[in-house]
Amino acid sequence: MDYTRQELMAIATGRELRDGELAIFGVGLSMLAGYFAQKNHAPNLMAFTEGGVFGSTPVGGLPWGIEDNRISANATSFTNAIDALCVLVASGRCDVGIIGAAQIDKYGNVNTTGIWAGETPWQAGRYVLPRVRLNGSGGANEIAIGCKRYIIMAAHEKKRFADKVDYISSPGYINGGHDRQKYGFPGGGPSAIITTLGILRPDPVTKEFYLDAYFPFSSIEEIKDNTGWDLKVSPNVKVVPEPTEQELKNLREVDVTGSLRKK
Amino acid sequence: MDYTRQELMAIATGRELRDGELAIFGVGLSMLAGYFAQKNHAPNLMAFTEGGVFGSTPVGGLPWGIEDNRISANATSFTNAIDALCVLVASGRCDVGIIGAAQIDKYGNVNTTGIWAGETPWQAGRYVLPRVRLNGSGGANEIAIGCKRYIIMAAHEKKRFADKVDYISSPGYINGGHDRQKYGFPGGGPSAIITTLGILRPDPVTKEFYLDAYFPFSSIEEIKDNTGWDLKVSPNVKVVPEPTEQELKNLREVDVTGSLRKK
Amino acid sequence: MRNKLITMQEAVAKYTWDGMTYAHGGALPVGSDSIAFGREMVRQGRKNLNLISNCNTQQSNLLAAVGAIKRIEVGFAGLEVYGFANGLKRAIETGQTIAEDYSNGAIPLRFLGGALNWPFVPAGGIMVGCDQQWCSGDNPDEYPATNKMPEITDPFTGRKVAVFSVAKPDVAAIHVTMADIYGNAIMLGTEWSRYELSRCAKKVVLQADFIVDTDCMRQYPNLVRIPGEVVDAVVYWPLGVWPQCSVGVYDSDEEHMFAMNAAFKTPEGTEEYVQKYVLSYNTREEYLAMIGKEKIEKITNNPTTFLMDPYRKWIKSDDEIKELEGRAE
Amino acid sequence: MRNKLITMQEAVAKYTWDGMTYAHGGALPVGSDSIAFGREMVRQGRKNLNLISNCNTQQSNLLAAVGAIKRIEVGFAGLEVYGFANGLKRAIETGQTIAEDYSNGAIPLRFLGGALNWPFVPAGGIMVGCDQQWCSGDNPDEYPATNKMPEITDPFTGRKVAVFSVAKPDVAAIHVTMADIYGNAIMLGTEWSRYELSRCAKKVVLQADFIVDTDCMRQYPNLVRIPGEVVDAVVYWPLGVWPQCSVGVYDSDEEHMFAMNAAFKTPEGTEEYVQKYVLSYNTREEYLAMIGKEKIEKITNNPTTFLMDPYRKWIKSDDEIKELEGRAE
Repeated sequence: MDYTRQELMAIATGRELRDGELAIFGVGLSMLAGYFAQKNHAPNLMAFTEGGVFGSTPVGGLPWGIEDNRISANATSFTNAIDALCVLVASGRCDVGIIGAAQIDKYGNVNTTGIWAGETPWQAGRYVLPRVRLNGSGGANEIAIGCKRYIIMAAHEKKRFADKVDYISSPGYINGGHDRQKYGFPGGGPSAIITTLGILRPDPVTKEFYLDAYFPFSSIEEIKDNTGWDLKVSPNVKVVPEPTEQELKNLREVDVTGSLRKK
Repeated sequence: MDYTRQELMAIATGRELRDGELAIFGVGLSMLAGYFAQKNHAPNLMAFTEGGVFGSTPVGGLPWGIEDNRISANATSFTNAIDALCVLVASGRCDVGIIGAAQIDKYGNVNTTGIWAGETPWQAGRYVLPRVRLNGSGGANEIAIGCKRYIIMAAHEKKRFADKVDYISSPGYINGGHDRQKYGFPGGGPSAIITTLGILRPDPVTKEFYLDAYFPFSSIEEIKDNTGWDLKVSPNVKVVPEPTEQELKNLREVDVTGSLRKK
Repeated sequence: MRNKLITMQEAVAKYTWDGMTYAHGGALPVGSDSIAFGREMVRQGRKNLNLISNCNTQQSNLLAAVGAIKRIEVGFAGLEVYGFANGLKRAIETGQTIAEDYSNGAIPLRFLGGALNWPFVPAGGIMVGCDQQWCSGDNPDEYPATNKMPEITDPFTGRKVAVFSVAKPDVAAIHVTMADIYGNAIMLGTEWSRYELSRCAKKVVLQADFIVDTDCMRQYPNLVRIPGEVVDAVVYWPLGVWPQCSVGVYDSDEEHMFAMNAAFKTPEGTEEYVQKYVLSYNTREEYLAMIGKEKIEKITNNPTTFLMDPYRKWIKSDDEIKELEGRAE
Repeated sequence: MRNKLITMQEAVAKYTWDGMTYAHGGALPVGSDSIAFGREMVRQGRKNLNLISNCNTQQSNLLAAVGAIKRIEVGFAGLEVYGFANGLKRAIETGQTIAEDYSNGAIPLRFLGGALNWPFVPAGGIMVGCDQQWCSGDNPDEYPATNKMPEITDPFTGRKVAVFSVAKPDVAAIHVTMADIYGNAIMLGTEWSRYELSRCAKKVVLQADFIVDTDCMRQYPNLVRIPGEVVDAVVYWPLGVWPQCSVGVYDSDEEHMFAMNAAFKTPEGTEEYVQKYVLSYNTREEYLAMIGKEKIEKITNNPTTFLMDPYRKWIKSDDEIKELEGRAE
C-alpha cells in the first residue's frame, strides 16, 4: 500500500482515541491525527482546541494555527484559553490530548523550549542560553499535567530521543515511578509515544518507555539505533497493522492539502 | 416644595456622584439615586450592576432586581458577577458605590445579615442564631472593600444607628483609624451616610461619623435623638439644600412608579 | 455528540438525590433560574439538600419553605425589592437550615476555583475583617472562625491574605435561554455565575426556554458560553423561570412573586402553595395552563423581547421537541 | 460615555513609550492580534519594551526583529505551522531579548490574577516540576529558581502548592472585530486571553476591523465581552491583523506570513521588510494599497465570512469614521 511514515504515525495516533472522549489536539500533525479519528471511528469524539474552539472540523486543509479560519468556520462555541487549557485540561477533566515533541526522554518528558550546545541548565546549575531556541511549551504543559492520558508524537531520530531532555517543557513521568503523584498532577501522564517508526509505551511500574510495536517498514533494530537510551523491547512486541484503505481515505480527507504525504 | 424624605435622601445621594465616574448601584433606593444622578448632572457616569449589566437605564420604573427586564432592556453589555463584583469592584477599580443598611454603627460598618435578641456573636464568642435573619451582604461587601469611596443609605432610626453593629456584613472603618489598611482593603471606605434626616461624614482621623448636614425638615436634635451613639456635630453643620424643581423632575422620571413618593 | 434532551421528570429522577450538594443558577434573586427544576425536586420529594445558592431565588425559597434544605451556602438570601425570602428566612430562623454566609462575589470565585481544580481561591480582601469571615454556620462554637477563610502568607510580599475553599457541587441545574439537543447553550442577560457553575459542577443539567437547531450555535458561536462538552442533560421547560423573569423572553409575574413569597411565611401557606402550584400539573401544557393565558400574554410582552429576534428562526416546535426527547442517547 | 475614537498615530503616541510593559492581544500565534498597532510602534521607534505575549504573533516577531524588546514573558514563541518565529528566535538566541517562559495557560491566569488584584494566582499544577518553574530568565544564576513560582502551603490540606505572580501591563493593545466609538467591543472567534487582558492592563486600546453603531451592542449585549467602561481608546484599522487572520473577516495571507518571517532571519532582511511594509504607508488607504486589491479579495473571501452577516447593517463608513475621529473627547 502506498502511504508515508507520517501518515501511519497519524493513523496509529488516531487509533488511540475512543468514541465519546473529550479530547484536545495541538496544531499540525496532532490535529490531523485527532480529526482523522473523529472521521474514522470516533464520531462522538468531543474535540476542542486550546483556544476554546469547540465542535468544529477543519475546512480546506490543515489549519495554520489552532484558531485560524480553517478551524473556526464551523464551530459550535468559541470560548477562551483559560476555559480550554485550565478549566477543562489542567483541571484533570479532559480524557485525552495529543502533543508533539522536539526532544523526548525515556520517562516521556518533552522538551520544546531549547537545545543546548554544552551544558544544559540542570547540568550547569544556571540558566544559560540555549544554542537553538525553540517555541516553548504553549498549551502542551497543561495537556501534560492535566489530561487523563496523552499521546506524544515525534519523528524518531537519535538526537530527539535522549536519555534525559535538555529542558523539561512538559512533564512525562519526570524521573519515573510515582514522581507525578509527588508533584500532584491531576492527569495520568503519557500513555504512548508514537513515532515515525513505531509505538513506545510506559512500563506500568518504572514508567520507562519500552518498544511496544514497530511499523511494517521499520524494525526493532532501526528503532533501537535511533533511540538515545537503551530501549527495552516488549516480549510481546507487535507489528503495527498497516492502514486500511478506509483509514487512508479518511486521513486524506482530513489532510486535504496532503501535508503528510510529503515523505 | 412637595417632596418626601426618601426623595431628598435619593437626591442628596445622587449629588455625591460626579460626571465620568465608574459607579455601581445596589437595588432599590440606591439604584434610583444613581440613575437620578446620571439623568440630572452626570450624563457620563458609567453605571453597572453587580450582575455585569452595563450601559443601561431603567425602563418602566424601579427594577425589581438588578438583573430584571427593566434594567436589561437597553444594556450595551452583559457580563457576569465575577466581572462586575470582583474584577471591577473588589479590585479597587470602581470610583463609587451606593449600598443600603439595616443597621449601621459609628464607624460606618454595615449589618444586613441579622438582628440578635440577646448576645451577638462578638459578645457571645459563638455564632448563635439571630432573632431576625436578614438578607446577607450580597454584593455590598465587595463595594465596601473595593470602591474608592461609597455611600450608605439608611432610614434614620435609633435601632438602626447603633454604637456597634450586631454583625459586620460589609466593612466601614471597622474600629476606626487605620483599621482598613490593616485588613488591606483596596477601597477608601464610606464617604457619607445619607439618611432620611441628614448627612453624616467620617472624621478624617478617627473615622467616626459626625453630623455634617441636616435636611430642611429635620434638626440636629431630631438626628441626635435618632442615633444610637453620642453623635458629634460639625462646627460647620449645614442645611442640605432643598431639591430644585429640575432635580425633582429628574428623580421622578427615574422613579416612574413613584416608589419614593410614599411617605 | 449525543442527543441529551430528556424530560424534566427523568432529569430530576436521574440527577438529584437526597443529601446531595445541589447548586442552581441563577442570575440573582429575581432573574433567570431553573425554578421549574426546583418545583420538580419538590414533586419528587427531595430532602436533606446541601444547597449552594449564589443568590437565593424563588427556587431556594421554595425548597427551604418545604423543609428540604439542610444547609445552604449563600451570597444573598433575599428577593431584592420583593423583600425577605420568607421560606428561607423561616428555615434559618428556626434552625432547620444551617446558613453559611458568603458574599455575592465570593460564591462565584469559589465556583471558579472549583472549575480550575484549585486547592483554594484567594479572597482578594472579600469578606475579610467581617463577621462573614468570623461566623461559620458549620462551626458555630468557634468565634472568630479560623477555617472558613484561613490565612496564608503571600510569598511575594510576606503579607497575610485570606483564601476561600472551592465549590464543586454534585449537580448544577442551570437556566439558559436557548439550548440545542447536545447542550450547547446561549444565555441572554447577565450570566451572573452560570458560566463558572457549568464548569465546577460534577454534572450539569440545563433548563431551556427554547430548544434551537445547532445551526443557531454555528451562526453565533461566541454566544455559546456553555458548550455541550460540559453538559449532561437538557430539559425543555417553557416559562421555567416563572414567576421570575428570563431576559428576552418574559417578564416577572409581580403578582405571583408576592403571593408565592407570602405563602412561604407559614408551613400551612407553603402546603397550600405546593398543592396549587407544584403538584397541580404533570405536563408542560398543564404547567402553562396553570400560569394562565392572560398572564403569559402579559409577561411575554415586555421591553426585552427584541433581544430574542435574531434567534427565532431556529426555535424548534413542541412537536419536534417531543420527538427528540424520545430519542435521547 | 465619551467618544474614544482616535487615529492609530495618536493612539501609539499617547499610549506607548520606551521601557513600558506592553501586552498585545492576541488570539494565538496566527489569529487576531493588533499587528497594525505594532507596526505603528516600530514607525514611532519604540524600544526597550517589556513585552507580555500570551503567544508570539507576527507583532512580537516584528518588534523582536527590530530589536525593540528587552524582555518578553511568553507562553509560546513560534508561529505554529509557519514554523519558528525568526525575529523573536534570533533576539533570544543573541541575548538581546531576555525570555521568561510560561505556558499558554499560565499567562492568562496571570492576567486574571492581575484583573482581580490578587497578590498571586494559584498555578493548579501548571509548570510545576518543569524547567519552566526552575529556569528564570530574570534570575539565570539561580537553578532551580525559587521566586518565579514560589511554593505555599494549602491551608485546607497542608500540601505544598506553587503560585504565579500576577500581570498588570501598562497598556494592552487588543484586536477586536467590531467596536463602537465608546469602546464597547465584540470579538468573533476565540477570545484567547483578550477578556482577561482587557481587565488587567492599566490602559486599554482597541484596534477594530469595523466601527459599528452602538445599536449593534444593544441588540447583542451578551457578545460585548469588552465594555467601553474598561477601554481608553479605539482605533479603526481595516485588515489590521494582516498577514494573520481575523475570524469572520479575512483569512491569513499565507504567502506574506512566510515572506515576513523569512525576512526576520537577518537584520538586513528585517530592515528591508520594515522599509517596504512598515514605513511605506501613512494612511489606511495606503496601507490597503500596500496589501493590494487582489490579495484583499482573496483573503476576504473565506469560509468564515458568514459569521459577520448579522452585524453588517451597523458598520460605519470610512467617511463617517473620519468625522468621528475628529470629534474624540
